[in-house]
Amino acid sequence: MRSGPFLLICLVLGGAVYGAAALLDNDYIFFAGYVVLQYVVLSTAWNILGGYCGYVNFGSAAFFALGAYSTVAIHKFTTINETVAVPIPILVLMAGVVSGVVGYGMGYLTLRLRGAFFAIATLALAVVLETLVVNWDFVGGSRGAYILRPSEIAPFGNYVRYLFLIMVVLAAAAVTVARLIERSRLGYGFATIRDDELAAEALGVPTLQLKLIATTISGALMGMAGAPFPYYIGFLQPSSTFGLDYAVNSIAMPLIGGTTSWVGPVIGALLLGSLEQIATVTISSAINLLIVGCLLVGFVIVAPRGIIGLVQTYRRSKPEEFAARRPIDADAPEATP
Amino acid sequence: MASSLTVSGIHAAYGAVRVIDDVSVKVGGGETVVLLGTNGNGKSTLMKCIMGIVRPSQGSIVAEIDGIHHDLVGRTTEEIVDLGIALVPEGRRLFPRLTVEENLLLGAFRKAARAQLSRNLDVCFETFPRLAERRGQLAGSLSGGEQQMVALGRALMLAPKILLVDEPSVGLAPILVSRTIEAIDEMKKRYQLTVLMAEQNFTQAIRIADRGYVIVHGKIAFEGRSTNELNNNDLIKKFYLGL
Amino acid sequence: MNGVANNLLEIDNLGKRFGGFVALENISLSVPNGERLGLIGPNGSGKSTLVNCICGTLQNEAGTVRFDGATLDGFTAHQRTRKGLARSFQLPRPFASLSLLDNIRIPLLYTVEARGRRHSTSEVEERCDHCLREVGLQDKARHLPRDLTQVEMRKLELARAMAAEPKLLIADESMAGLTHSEVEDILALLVRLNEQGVTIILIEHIMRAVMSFSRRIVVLVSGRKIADGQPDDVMRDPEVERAYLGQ
Amino acid sequence: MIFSFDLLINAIISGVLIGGFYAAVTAGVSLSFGILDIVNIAHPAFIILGSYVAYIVNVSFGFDPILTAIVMLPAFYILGAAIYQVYYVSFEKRGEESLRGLAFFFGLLFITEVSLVLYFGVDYRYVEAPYIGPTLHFGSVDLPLRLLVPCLVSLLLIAVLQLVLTRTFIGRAIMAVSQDQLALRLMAIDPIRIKRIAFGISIATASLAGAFLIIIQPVEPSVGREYIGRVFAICVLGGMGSLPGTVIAAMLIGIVESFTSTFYGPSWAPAVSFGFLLLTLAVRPAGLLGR
Repeated sequence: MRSGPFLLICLVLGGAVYGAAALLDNDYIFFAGYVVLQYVVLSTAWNILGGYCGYVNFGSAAFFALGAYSTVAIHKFTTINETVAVPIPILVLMAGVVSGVVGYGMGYLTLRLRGAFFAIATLALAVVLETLVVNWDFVGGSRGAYILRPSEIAPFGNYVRYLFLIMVVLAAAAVTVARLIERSRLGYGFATIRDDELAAEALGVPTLQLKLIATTISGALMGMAGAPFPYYIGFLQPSSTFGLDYAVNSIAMPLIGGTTSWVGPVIGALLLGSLEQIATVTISSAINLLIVGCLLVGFVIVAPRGIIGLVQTYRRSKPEEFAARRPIDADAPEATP
Repeated sequence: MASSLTVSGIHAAYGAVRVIDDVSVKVGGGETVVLLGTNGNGKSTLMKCIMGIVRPSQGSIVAEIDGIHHDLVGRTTEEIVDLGIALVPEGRRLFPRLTVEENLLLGAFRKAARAQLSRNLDVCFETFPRLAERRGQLAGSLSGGEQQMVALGRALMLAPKILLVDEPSVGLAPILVSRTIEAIDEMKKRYQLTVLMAEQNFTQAIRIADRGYVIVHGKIAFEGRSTNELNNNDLIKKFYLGL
Repeated sequence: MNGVANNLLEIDNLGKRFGGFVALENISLSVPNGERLGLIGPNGSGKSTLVNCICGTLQNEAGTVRFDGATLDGFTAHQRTRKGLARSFQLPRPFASLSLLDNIRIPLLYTVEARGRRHSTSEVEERCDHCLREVGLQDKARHLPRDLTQVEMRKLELARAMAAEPKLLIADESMAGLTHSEVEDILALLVRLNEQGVTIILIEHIMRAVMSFSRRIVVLVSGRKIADGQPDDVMRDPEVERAYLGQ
Repeated sequence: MIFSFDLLINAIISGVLIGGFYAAVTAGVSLSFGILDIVNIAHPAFIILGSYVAYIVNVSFGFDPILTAIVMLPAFYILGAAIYQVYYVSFEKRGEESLRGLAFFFGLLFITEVSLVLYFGVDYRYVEAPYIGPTLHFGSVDLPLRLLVPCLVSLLLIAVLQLVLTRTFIGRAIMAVSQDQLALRLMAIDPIRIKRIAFGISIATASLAGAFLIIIQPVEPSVGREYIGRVFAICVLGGMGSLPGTVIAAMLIGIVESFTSTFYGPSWAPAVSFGFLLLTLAVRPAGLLGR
């Protein structure tokens, strides 16, 4: 399927959820759905760098917060200067530019780092950004910032419904981008970086450039996910916006879903995100992270290729297909290299 | 009491690449036996089979140490080394970020070796005075020849009964090759070792050998029961130079 | 500067050290267009290091490498590949998560297309299929590399390097452990490529293969070039004999 | 802000004292990450666990936190050895330590932290000991015992570790294990056993570091997070796995942080170590004091 129709289907699906929730007239669905969709964007974005290229980013929260704070900054600016408020879709794009640039910068700083060093550098970057925000009084510093959100907006009625729709569009766009990358030249290039950078270079793949592209796209999408957040939450504080909850969720969701394809992060985010929303209501919000932590550890140990991997293994183990996939060299002698 | 090693009819392969095909080699007590042949012919793999690093698909490997027979196939590398069989691996494989002395001391990890640690360390520095000068230097910063000395010294610290040496000449200038070969002989005589050495440098290897085998494409192509037999053999040139 | 114009590869006084270990010293070598060069030497003599310096995987400290009339100093590995240098790795390094077809697709997408030639999707598939067919792996196009035997991995390695449509192909020990007829197959493939105008450097331990393939042989010993010339002459050179048999 | 000599001296002194404590916090990571190549980003969480153990014993029985930590060393050692065994079987053996191994420790970090939150809540906890409170005065120089005692015990701990690493057979094997496992096996040493021991020791240090932490400041479960970056910054700066390097880097970071909070305000302090780390990684990944 080409990307156009695919995007359309995603939007229609989101629209259907919107319609159903509107029919039930239950605003909680919009509240909870917003968060789940936000995780779809975050985990899809993380997966572009982490799953496709094999570079672990612990700093998702920082990019998310960057988007949120760019909104706060612009909001403050327009309030002080009494200019017209910038509509949220524009804010989302601006946040995308800001965090894309920071993503590029991060990629540039860490070009030569691999594996654990890269991961640790992203963690360090997150704290540096947090410190900057904490000390930036214009956006509220450590005390936080209030964003007054209109309670209604035409023609959607409740403002949360509007935010939900924005997140639907954003999630559909993010998944479409991820899917497009996966099937393009870029996706093949990313896969070679994950598998063997040395061999990739020897075959003409400009690995450093591709890494920069990945950090930029991934960072931009995370920032865009954060842009509407101040309007959703109403009060933004550095300690919670930069919280490691976002980091662990955006890692756990793709790993639980499966990292090699766009489907994995979506499944992971929908499942885990919904589970967390339910747990928040029924048990407590503190238990959330415990669930995420346990699921993450459990999955990486037991099902290293996530839910997708489990499904594939199950399909492959059907008898007739198994017969077709018998070892190719049945007569090869046993040996440990 | 001298120790011996008997390899009978082993086969080994990496996946579908057959590297060793029905090879039998015997090293009697106190002998120095060389495995000759150019690279990629299976000499290293045979060494790895003996050390339990590669598991042969067929055949047996038996070591007789102090009158006791040990079947080596199926044992871990650590167990085999602990029996008193040491390998100086190809490429030396030192710990580059440890000092020369730390590398040597690691050789004496096993209990039997710790008892003789100080004597063996003295012998080591006596055999390779250069190492005494450089004992505090990082092994990775040494020249190729010095690294080979550390590798031999480290094996010596294991207090082995049987010494395997894999391609000691690799990457060394000719004069160092000859010195290394002499050092192996000196070690052997001093400790009454049984030595099996894989080496492609025919002329140098033959200087200290009692007997030898030529391995071509994973098979024993020629067995020389004495150095004379090896020396006076036209096949060697053909195997080596493809002429 | 005589004959420079005809030389595809020109190495001048190249040197490389690792810590205290001198891996290559003053290597000079010219390879004219269309050559079939065998590069031999005992283990650890620096052959792979030389390949890595030519291809940009390692940076040489001394000397220069010129390829196709331009110096390669400062160019990254992928830039050199795009200029027409390709190599196979001694230990096969397939992209484990990609099918064989996709493994071949990489050099097409990133090297051949970077030279300005665009392919349609079906052309790409066709080229990939052709390359796999050349090494007899067409039936496993949709398999992952982990389904291959070591021999097949070596073939994949070669096919992938060929797919980059190089001017110079460096085959680094692609025949170790292969049977007699498999060696013949690969040699025939290399000869065929050479007849199509690709210059080839063959690094190999199997003397029979080197002798039958090469028109010229270069011998490295402990990081130095000790001989360079006609195969028969080189192998009769007393210095080469000493290097192999010892002195 | 008036720049006075007293302020400067006291900033340096408290930086050195805090640095000594940082060295203990980092020692475990220098072992696991620096020497074994195991990226245990959950280490700070185990330190917090150490703090809480010291806290419980202190409030229940009034025991000294440092003595408690020493008594608890074997328990932490066993915990570490067990974690390594899981890590080895699940990741190292399968060759998947990079991405999934990282995620594993990230998960452990959260499980530990959230379990503590669920059990103890998010209130700050503190311990009591005779040396928390008094301060030695030498002229205008202040030496709070609350900082001095952890610093001295920490330096002692590092000295003991260094002796173990360089003077014992096991220690040398630990230093060698990440460099060449096959070579180690050729010395009749089982690399997995060595790693298990080393990782056990690494987690055991968290027991002591945790006691130091709760002596120096009140602790709540998420305090560990600010140490993740600091600890890795010091480890990388110190040259990955060199204990003397760790001490020097820890003191350096301690002094710079102390300067930053004295002259710019405490809210800028966290950026210092991370800024250092980012720069080091970008410019000289081998660290300042690489061996």
